Amino acid sequence: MDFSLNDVQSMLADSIEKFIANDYDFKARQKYSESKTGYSQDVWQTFSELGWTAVPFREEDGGFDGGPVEMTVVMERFGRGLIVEPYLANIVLAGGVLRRAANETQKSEWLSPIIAGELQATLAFVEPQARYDISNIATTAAQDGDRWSINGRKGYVLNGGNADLLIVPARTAGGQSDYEGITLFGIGSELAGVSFRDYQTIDGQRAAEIDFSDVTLSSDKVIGEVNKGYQSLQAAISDATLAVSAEAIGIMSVLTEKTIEYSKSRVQFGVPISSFQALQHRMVEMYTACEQSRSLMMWAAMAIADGNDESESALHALKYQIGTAGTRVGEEAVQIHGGMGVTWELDVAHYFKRLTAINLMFGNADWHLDRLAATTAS
Amino acid sequence: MDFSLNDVQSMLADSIEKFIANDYDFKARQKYSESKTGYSQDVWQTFSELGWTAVPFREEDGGFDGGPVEMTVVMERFGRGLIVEPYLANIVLAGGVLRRAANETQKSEWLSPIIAGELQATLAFVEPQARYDISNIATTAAQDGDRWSINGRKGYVLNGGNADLLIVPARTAGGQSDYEGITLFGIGSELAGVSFRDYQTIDGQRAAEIDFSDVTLSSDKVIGEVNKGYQSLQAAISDATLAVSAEAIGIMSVLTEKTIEYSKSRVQFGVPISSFQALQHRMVEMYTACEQSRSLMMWAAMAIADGNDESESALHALKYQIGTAGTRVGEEAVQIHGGMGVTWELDVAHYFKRLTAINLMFGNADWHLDRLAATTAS
Amino acid sequence: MNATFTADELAFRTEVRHFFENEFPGDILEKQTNAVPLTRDDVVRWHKKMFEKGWAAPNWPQELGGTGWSPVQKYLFADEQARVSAPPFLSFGVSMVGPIIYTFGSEEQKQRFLPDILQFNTWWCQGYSEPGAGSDLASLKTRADRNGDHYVVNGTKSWTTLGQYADWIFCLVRTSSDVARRQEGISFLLIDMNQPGVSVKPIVLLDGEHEVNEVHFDNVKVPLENLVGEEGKGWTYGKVLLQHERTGIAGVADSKYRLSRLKARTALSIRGATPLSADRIFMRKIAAAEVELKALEYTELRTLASVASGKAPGPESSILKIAGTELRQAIDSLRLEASAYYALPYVRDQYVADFPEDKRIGEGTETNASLTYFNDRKVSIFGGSNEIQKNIIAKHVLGL
Amino acid sequence: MNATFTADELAFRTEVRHFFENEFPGDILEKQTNAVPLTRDDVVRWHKKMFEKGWAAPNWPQELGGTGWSPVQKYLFADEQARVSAPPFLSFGVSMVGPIIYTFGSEEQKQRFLPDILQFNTWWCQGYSEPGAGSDLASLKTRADRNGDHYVVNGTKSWTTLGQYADWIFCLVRTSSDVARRQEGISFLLIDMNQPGVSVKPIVLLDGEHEVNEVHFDNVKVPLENLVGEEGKGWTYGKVLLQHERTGIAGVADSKYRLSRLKARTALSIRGATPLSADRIFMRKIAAAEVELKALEYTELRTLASVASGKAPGPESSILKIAGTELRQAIDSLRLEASAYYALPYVRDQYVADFPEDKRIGEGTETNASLTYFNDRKVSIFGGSNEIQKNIIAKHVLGL
Repeated sequence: MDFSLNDVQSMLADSIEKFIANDYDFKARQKYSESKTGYSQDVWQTFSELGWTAVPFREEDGGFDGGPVEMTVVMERFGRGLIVEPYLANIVLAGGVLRRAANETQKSEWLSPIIAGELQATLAFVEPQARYDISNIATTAAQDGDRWSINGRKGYVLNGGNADLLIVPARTAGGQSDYEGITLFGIGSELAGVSFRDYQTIDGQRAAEIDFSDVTLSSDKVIGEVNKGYQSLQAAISDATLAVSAEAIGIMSVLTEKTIEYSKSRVQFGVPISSFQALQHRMVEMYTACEQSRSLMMWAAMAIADGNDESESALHALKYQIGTAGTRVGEEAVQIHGGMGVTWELDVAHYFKRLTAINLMFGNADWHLDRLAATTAS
Repeated sequence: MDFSLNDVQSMLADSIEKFIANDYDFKARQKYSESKTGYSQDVWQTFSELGWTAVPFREEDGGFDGGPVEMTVVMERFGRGLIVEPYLANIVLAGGVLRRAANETQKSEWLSPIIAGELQATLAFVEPQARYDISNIATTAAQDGDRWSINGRKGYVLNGGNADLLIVPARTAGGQSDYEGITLFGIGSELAGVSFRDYQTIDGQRAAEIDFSDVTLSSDKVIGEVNKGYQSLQAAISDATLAVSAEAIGIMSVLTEKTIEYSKSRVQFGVPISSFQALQHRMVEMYTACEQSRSLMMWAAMAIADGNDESESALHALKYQIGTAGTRVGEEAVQIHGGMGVTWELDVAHYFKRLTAINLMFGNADWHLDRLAATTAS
Repeated sequence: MNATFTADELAFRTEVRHFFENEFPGDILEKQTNAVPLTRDDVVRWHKKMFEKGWAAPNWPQELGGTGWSPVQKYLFADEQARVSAPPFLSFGVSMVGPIIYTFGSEEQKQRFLPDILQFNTWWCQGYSEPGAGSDLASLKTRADRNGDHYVVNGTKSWTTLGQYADWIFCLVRTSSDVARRQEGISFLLIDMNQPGVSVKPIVLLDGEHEVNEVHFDNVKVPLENLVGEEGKGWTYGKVLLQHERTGIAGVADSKYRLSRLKARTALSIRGATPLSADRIFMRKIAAAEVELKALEYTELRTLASVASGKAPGPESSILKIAGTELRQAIDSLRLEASAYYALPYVRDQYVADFPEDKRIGEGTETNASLTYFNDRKVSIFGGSNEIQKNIIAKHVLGL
Repeated sequence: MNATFTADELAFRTEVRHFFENEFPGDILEKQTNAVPLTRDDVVRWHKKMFEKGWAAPNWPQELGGTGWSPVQKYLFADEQARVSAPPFLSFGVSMVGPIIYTFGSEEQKQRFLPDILQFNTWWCQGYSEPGAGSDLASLKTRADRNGDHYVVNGTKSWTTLGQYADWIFCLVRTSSDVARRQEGISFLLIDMNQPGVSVKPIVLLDGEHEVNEVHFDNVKVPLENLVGEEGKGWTYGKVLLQHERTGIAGVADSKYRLSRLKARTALSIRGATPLSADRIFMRKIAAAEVELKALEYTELRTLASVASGKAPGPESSILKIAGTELRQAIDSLRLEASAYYALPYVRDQYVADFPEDKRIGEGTETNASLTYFNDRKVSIFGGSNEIQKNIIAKHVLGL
């Protein structure tokens, strides 16, 4: 039993912490966020040069061979830095599908340039009617000889407006929510019939609503087996769930620390508000929420790394916890910061908004608790 | 719009308050509770003499013609006094069935002596498998000519060990949870085949588990129509739900007041604990819970008195609120009283236990919220 | 005890409902329904409409142009107003500075200011808070120093809602610093904002909206006749106002509207999917919010009934602000949850009128759920944070 | 980072499991499973059994008769102990006074007291709290005045758990009142209860159990050699103990047992009715408690791993008591809820062995759910209330 980081993990953690401390303050983050693409390509190149974009990939694919623990190490720190660069879209989501399902040709065409920071990619897994059910797919792909024709709409495609490559799950057989009959396609964003409505998100990132209208593809753009795409899709979403949970823990910790610091400096009625017992107890609860969440994250990362039979429950438990404890920590941080907490100017509001966004992704607290309850009952 | 009590209601309230202040302190209450019957027959006679046992009955039945508002006036004060006398069993439950469904003969045989305090009665509506579903009845009544034969078990029969008259809903037709096919019987407790396991309850009252084994009755013991007993049964349970909710509000108010007083007198670290802001805020929340509950009680009582279409929702809302806010107030009262709060010696623990018991009766918070949600969705 | 309305009250309700359905500017109702922000002109236009109708000042005495409504009528009015999503009155003029002027002001001040407030010829804003002072009003630093026939005002007011549109600001300022009790050096001043030395700087809130401001005073000259009442009594005037301003503080009518709108939306199906109303867990949360709402409404009605019968508001009225803001935030959270991924787009533009339909994001969803959720974090902070409210109840109601 | 156990640790677990399943007194396990209270003799018997096995003192150094287990082994031991519902060690002797004696006591005290503690020949109880002092230990009033070769002790200790069975009591007493810091006049005394002037008065808790007591000292003579360490240092000794006594404070093993037992019961059907496990709402609550439990367990494991690697427990360990007691109370509430009407009978007798089956109330239900719920209200109050714990974390961990 060992909860400490090994040397390689520590080095990874240190390099990210150093980068954020030196090169990624809140002002820079806001500048990148408000730029046309919503992130800095220079920063992205640095991520690639420092090897962070390679973390979850196998060595033979040019990766770092990192597992779930390494992913949480990276993402917790990205959370602390409130990083807007499209790591989730490129590395976790698109990368998560490609490393599992792509063939060698596709890997060299797509995965290698993603790791190199030269190709922007994403996974278009959200549909308007589906809420959190990733198998509910109304977008269709019809086969005609060696060609496929894609029709449908994907909402909230993270990094969608920047992406050169869209990985698109489409319905090729079965009912609208069946696991069987989902096929994954790699679609170049420049293709005829692909249209974008690019937008900023509430957490200062960028996403797009994308329509596919008779988009024609050759069969070599099928990623993995026809009709068998669900498993890789689901695995990538699980990766992402762990990743954003770790990010949330980084954010929760920062919010708790900032709230504690603020309370010590903020004077009301002649004394620092940190001397008010009601606030003290609430900050203790924030601290407790952070530590309990961190414990669940460790459990989940280790269970997944082990491949043990708790890994699914652990992930549900973790995201449920983030949804409840994270919301509480975020709301309390804003409330205890008072008027300053609701201004655009202060970073606290932006950490809070990112935390709120994470709670809305990959299943909210209720959704995950329901899945746990179903397992519990059975 | 008028939330004040009218003259008659005020007089009723005053008379109960005066009785409790003068004749029913906590010591007396404990003595009555720990006696063999679990209440004082003298006190019960006083209730009858003062007309309180007549409150919900029609004038022609010897009653006071009170409605739901009068019932809440009585019960809130009984809550404040932590009264153990079997008002709920006799007047609200048994009385609630009899005043609706009994014929004139039955009324003079049963209802009049109940009001006079001379006959002890109860309603045996709980079965082990049913939880809060009062139509789930496994106890059977089989007809043979002019005779009925009753078999089954009733659990948690309030006042069961003292009762001369047991009102027993039994299954005479239909499936185990059908509304149709329930028949109400008036069963003398002295009859052959009736056996009791009398016990004290956690809230210092008395109840019994009662077995019916081939208990034989004549048809004149049927209350109301055969197979049509559900409606009166349900109405009596609704009365009781309102009654215990009002009682709970009396208890919540007392607990809040006692906690506030205790906090002012209790010194820790050289100052009264009422000066600790964290406790102050929690007592404000207790106070808020009381007032919000009282508002819902007024809504429910008035809606039921009006017979308007909100009456059912109002009752669900009220009992849900009691289950949540009441639990919070009770637990907080004990916690803020510290060590003293968990002793048998102090009345606080006994108010808390009665509140806990009320939360377990006639549907807990979840049960009522579910019913509200079903209405909301439809 | 009964919660029914009299025949007169019901007739009144019918009249109000008729007005909102038929006479109130329909384009403004439509904007409100679609969460399109109102322009300054919109706000002025509908307030003037209310003046024409004679309903511009429900709280004022009839002889000053008020409606003379009973508390119940005011409640019914607010309820109908919210039912069609009509905007609530801008409070700074008619609900805040107006009553202070007619209660504590001179005859001259009444004649000079009240008619313009009633007709919405002047837009008022409030200058109580200061940067760093938050809910601790008594620590305010803005100074007004007497100099002949005028005061010279220096300092900064913060969180000034819609100050960018305002013509006048009413301020609490420090006119003396040599008294023991900090509150006693505070006076109540009316300041024309259209003069040298007054500058307004936007504060953008977390949702990106410019709704509040910092107002700076740099040697601003304010005639002595703009002092309301006595020097040093400003704190008392402000407090009196707060104590009388209980009606509507709970936001019952507004929460009722929001919750019923949310409920209606849960029944919608997007692309044939099962509607959210089939989700028992979510509907339980809605039901729980409805219980809170009803409790709040009846607590407010108890207060109204008390006031209507000539008594002071009961102690239960002290909880209205906390419970009201908590409920509003709870409803916001539910709406956020209902939108799921579609709460994520930050597309404020698409709620502006004439936004092209084919550019709109998020079919069948309310992408502004998150903006409301974010913006409403302020309601438990502004106007005396809920923590301050709890301190007040602990001290003044519970005697702790 | 990994949470797997080594082969040695797994072998240890097997050994412990084998012991509890095969060697531990089966009648005691059965009583525990059926919530039958243990007699004094039962408690003595099983503690002596543990001594025979060499497992009487998991926390003690091996040279004093301790097990020499690593933190992980202690964790595995506690887990196995709870898994079969074996009672936890009575803490006053082996976990509390024992370590104080071997850390701060004289050689003579060690030889005199430690063997009897280990063999459970003496039953110890704790005399810290006093009536009215609650969590404010520093305000204690029990006095020990020096008189020749002994102290004369006067005062009252309260909340003395199982004091009615105890032979000895360890006390914090005031030996001086003329120092500025209240803590500095406090000393640590060992007092034989079988002597004149010591009287024990029961305090009945809200569930009707006689579990705690008041212990009165009326001119009780205590030899000077019963002072542990230095006079005036008692407060320090007590605090050192508390800081080292983190393992097990969260009650993870016990909560795990209770929750799994509750889960098993939800699957039972009474008279063919749908089991509670079909109720999605209830199962969501169980699932939420399981998440809390897992978080708590991993927070404890983090602490253990830290200690095992020779470091001090991390700051996360400070939350164990609050989170642990809150979880325990949450599980109690669920069990109460699961029992519905059958939590209402107050039938303590029927859990005593040999209670006639046909007199038993509440088929298929656990009527003692309410008693556990009531009794466990104490866990957030005794031993430093959760409010005090929060004050401590605020001050010492968050630096507020």
